[in-house]
Amino acid sequence: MFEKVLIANRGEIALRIHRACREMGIRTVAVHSTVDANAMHVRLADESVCIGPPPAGDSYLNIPAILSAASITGADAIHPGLGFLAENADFAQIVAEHDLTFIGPSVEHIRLMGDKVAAKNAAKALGIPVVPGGQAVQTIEAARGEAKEVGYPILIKATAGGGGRGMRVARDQAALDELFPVAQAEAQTFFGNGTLYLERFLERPRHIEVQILGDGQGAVVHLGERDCSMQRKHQKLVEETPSPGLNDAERERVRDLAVKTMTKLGYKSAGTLEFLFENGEFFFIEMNTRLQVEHPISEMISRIDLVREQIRIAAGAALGYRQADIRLSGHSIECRINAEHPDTFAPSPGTVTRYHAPGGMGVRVDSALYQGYTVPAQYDSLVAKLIVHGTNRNECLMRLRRALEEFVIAGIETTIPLHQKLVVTEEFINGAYDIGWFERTYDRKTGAD
Amino acid sequence: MFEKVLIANRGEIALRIHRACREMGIRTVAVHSTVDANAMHVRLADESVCIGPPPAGDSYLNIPAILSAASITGADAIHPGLGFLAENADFAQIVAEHDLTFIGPSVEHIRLMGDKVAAKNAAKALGIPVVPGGQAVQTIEAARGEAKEVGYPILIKATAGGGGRGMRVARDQAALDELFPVAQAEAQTFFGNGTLYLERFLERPRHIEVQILGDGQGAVVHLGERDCSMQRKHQKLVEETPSPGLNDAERERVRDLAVKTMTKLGYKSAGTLEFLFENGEFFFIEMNTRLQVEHPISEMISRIDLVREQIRIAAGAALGYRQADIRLSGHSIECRINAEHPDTFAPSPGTVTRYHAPGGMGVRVDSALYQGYTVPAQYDSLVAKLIVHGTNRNECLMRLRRALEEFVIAGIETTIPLHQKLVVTEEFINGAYDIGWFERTYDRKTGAD
Amino acid sequence: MTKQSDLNVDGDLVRTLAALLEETGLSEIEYAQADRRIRVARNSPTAPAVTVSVPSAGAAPLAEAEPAGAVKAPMVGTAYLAPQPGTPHFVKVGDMVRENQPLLVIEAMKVMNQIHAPRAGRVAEIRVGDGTPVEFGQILIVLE
Amino acid sequence: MTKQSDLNVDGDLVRTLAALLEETGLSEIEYAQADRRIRVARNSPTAPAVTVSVPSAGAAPLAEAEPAGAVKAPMVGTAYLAPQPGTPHFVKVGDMVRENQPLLVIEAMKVMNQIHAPRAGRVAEIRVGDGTPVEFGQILIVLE
Repeated sequence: MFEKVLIANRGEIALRIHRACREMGIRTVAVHSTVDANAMHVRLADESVCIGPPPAGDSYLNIPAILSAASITGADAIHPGLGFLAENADFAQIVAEHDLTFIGPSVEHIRLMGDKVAAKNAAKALGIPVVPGGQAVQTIEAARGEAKEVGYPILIKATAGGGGRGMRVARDQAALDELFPVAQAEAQTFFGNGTLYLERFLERPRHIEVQILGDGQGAVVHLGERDCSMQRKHQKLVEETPSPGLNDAERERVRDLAVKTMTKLGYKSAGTLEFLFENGEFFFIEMNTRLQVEHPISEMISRIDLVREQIRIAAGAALGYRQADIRLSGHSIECRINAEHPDTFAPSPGTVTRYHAPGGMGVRVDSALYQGYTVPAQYDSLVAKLIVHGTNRNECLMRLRRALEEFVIAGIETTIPLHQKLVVTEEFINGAYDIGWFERTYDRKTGAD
Repeated sequence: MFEKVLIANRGEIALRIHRACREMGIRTVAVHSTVDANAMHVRLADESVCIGPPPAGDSYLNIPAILSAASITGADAIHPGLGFLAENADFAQIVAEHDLTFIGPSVEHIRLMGDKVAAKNAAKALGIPVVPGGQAVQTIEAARGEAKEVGYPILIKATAGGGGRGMRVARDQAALDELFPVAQAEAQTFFGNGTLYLERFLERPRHIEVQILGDGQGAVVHLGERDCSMQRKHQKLVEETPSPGLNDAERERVRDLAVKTMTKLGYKSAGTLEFLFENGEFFFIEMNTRLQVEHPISEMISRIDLVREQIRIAAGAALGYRQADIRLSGHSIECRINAEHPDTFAPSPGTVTRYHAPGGMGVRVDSALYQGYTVPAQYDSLVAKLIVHGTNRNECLMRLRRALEEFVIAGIETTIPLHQKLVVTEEFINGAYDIGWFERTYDRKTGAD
Repeated sequence: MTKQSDLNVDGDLVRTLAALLEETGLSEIEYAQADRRIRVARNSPTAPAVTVSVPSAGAAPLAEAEPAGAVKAPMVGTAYLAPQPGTPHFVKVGDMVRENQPLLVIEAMKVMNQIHAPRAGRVAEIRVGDGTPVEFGQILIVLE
Repeated sequence: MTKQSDLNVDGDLVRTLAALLEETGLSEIEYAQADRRIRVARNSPTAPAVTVSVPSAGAAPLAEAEPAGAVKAPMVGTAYLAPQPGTPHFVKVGDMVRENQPLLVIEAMKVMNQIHAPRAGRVAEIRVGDGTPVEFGQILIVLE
């Protein structure tokens, strides 16, 4: 086992990793930018090294500085956390070249899944369904043929495009005939390239992801699926497990798919397969070869410590248990609490004048905040994760509501009031939401208040 | 189900009950003395009523005031918490006479177990072993006969005595012959009554208690045993479940005993059978017909909310599950954090200038403290309970250590530093402690520091 | 002990927070800075209740400043201003009362407890309504 | 920006806390009141490290007051005071240095990075030992 782990991250996730290390008797090295000198992960770590000025490029993304910090402190492994360098295959490789252990998957798997096209091809090759389509089409004739393969409704996209620009939805061939030339002209104008591709258009999909854990020695298990459909501008707001939008057969299907394919791949460490789900069909979006923000809800229902498992596996240990040994029990929900105005979502860095986390049964808070701490303006606005567990979804919802009532963060704006409103909406209570729901319905309503 | 519950208590247990009520959609009424006007349970409750001045006799023990508060707020049930009126059978009866529900056992069972002699006789009648002895003896001849029945070593006690005065240990008949007249003379001198009784002397017993839950409709289950042997002056410091001092056969034996006897008694609500355990034998001490301070560790391993169950049962619901449906998983430990000097145990009321509870996986904090709160001098010194869960005892211990490192309470002295030292002692790590260990070994050591 | 000037309530701040409550649909706003704290809460959608508290170093447990001639409830119960339903009230604002004169009754546990004037004086305020619940220490009547 | 007087370190308080650390076997004590905060920590049983911080409203991230002529580490790494093992140090206390004169090297990622004098001056202090690790922003040398 490692003697000393360098945590190449900041905020709540750095604290999360520190905690797992301490509980394994491993010493921790915190690295930090100048503005994070008083951060919780720095205060609690056994050692800390300032690695650069506030901009992440000069500190948390500064590979030479991080490796030098590992070198001068004598760390024997590096945990990248999430974001920053967590999915940087080059970093993982350089870490290995310096005779340090990268706590995560193999360089090859990080690289494979980091490339959107390669990942999609790999998924297909493994037998994971992807959103149909994606072939470049130049003419309306080719488009008609492709559309038949893909199936209506169809999304017309520019290969050179991005950010929704030039996207059109065609519900039948007549619409395709009408919209294709328009989209082509627009793509030519905006991107200087008129090449288009078609993709099945999903109307109101849910975001379903499966947490898996592999040891790279043949064993792979899942810790259930997470439903992350409550999103605003592709940012997850709330996550829950199990998903209220799947029936038991669908649930088993996607879990088994993840385990079977990751076993075939020989995946090592924690990872997540993300899918869109609509009308009983799952479509692979991407794979995250790292810990995810919402990992605690899987820990709550499985009581398996994902960070501990990542560390154990990185140190060469075998999983040591099979799927049948894992009991997923109850329901868990996480609310991401951001330092943002609850209506406008404007970032709200500043000093926390009052901090009181909720406690009691089934309530977990992962946060690096403390009273007097100043949330810097330079980084991500996630400041706390409220995670609750209940023996069933209703108990979980009631507990979540109660915990949100108790949570006090003052001095900065946070999204706690947003969550307080969200958890009492009919759609959330019924689990009847998809990835567009918040923006389509709720965001607008709030705006009109 | 109840619409509104009055919580006839204060501090963390009042908050605990408030939380369960909120999670069941029940409105809460806090009652409080003038000094507790800003207490957490008052701030969070739906309604609050000031019932008297600081002395508990005028407020938290003031039955007319509490009933008037229930009357003016329209509460339909009263939860007594623990301490104060929780085991007052008269109170339970008066509550019922006012057409309110007392959330707890029947008046008869409270009364039965509240009387030490009656409780011991009831236990014997139910087939629960008690500490052998207890018969009054007047002469050395009678004492010799009784001693043979009871078994050596023997504790000689004065029937009129108390507080250890006049107690003698005899390891054989020679010692009995020598010590009996001395003890008799001493009892006569101190208490004006020379009557003695003999009891089996337990050298280094453990305190083992079984948490049970009955619905008064025939169903009784246990939630495992708790080991509360880490004590100082009969005050529990740390509790854990399962007990590290029992083997599996002993564990099953005492759990089964509790369920069988409580089923026979027809017990309703949460209750605890307390035993001393030595050399494979359990001896009944008493039964607590209420929630206990250490109840959360049983909740951690069973994921059953004991307060919710008390409320459900009081409202007439059946248990709805059997022993086989309950899965006790992992290990849990609670540290009682008191507002006391960690070495001298001198009470330390005052204003909390800094409060930061530990978070993360497997950590629960039950506390009514907050930064700026003033701990009053009038009540119990328990200010926080740190409860951790791990998949096994070692993981639990490591997590406890980590959580204790993170816990910050400043402005008042607390026993956090004591717990930090305690959890790294060899005896605690090995689970090799009995009810005398702390005072015999550790307390002395600390004093010598 | 507590002087009116010590409270130094910022009326505008209270109004601003009350307006924010209304706007946001929250039930409570609490704000603390250095050793000062302000909390505004609203229990029902119609009637915003506003509480302002300052840190009290010592005993005073009630947030409210206590007038010199306050007659406080010695028990929890229901206050009645008249001896019987339909009869005139014991006292009305402006009345001169003598020491020990009955001011109102508090019903607790089916028992009517007469509350008497602790000293002679003029009834400046009656702070409770007929038949309303009162808690321990609540100001019932102010004499001057 | 930071004047020596602004820090206003209470030496007795530090000593008291350091003694408490020793006595209690703790590794850290932190105490905050109003806007002042003090933290003392001990990493090894032998060498108590003492950090005192005051709230910094703005940028200054290091607890320490920064002298005017401080030359700080531009990177994390290991400092060497001589060009090669066994050769004389680049500079010693009391030396006059000209602008851009090499003062020491920091080895980072197997690369030796020379650190030059930002201006001419006299070497007042050398704050790092030969072969010791340095973090970003750490004061290496003070010129006057």
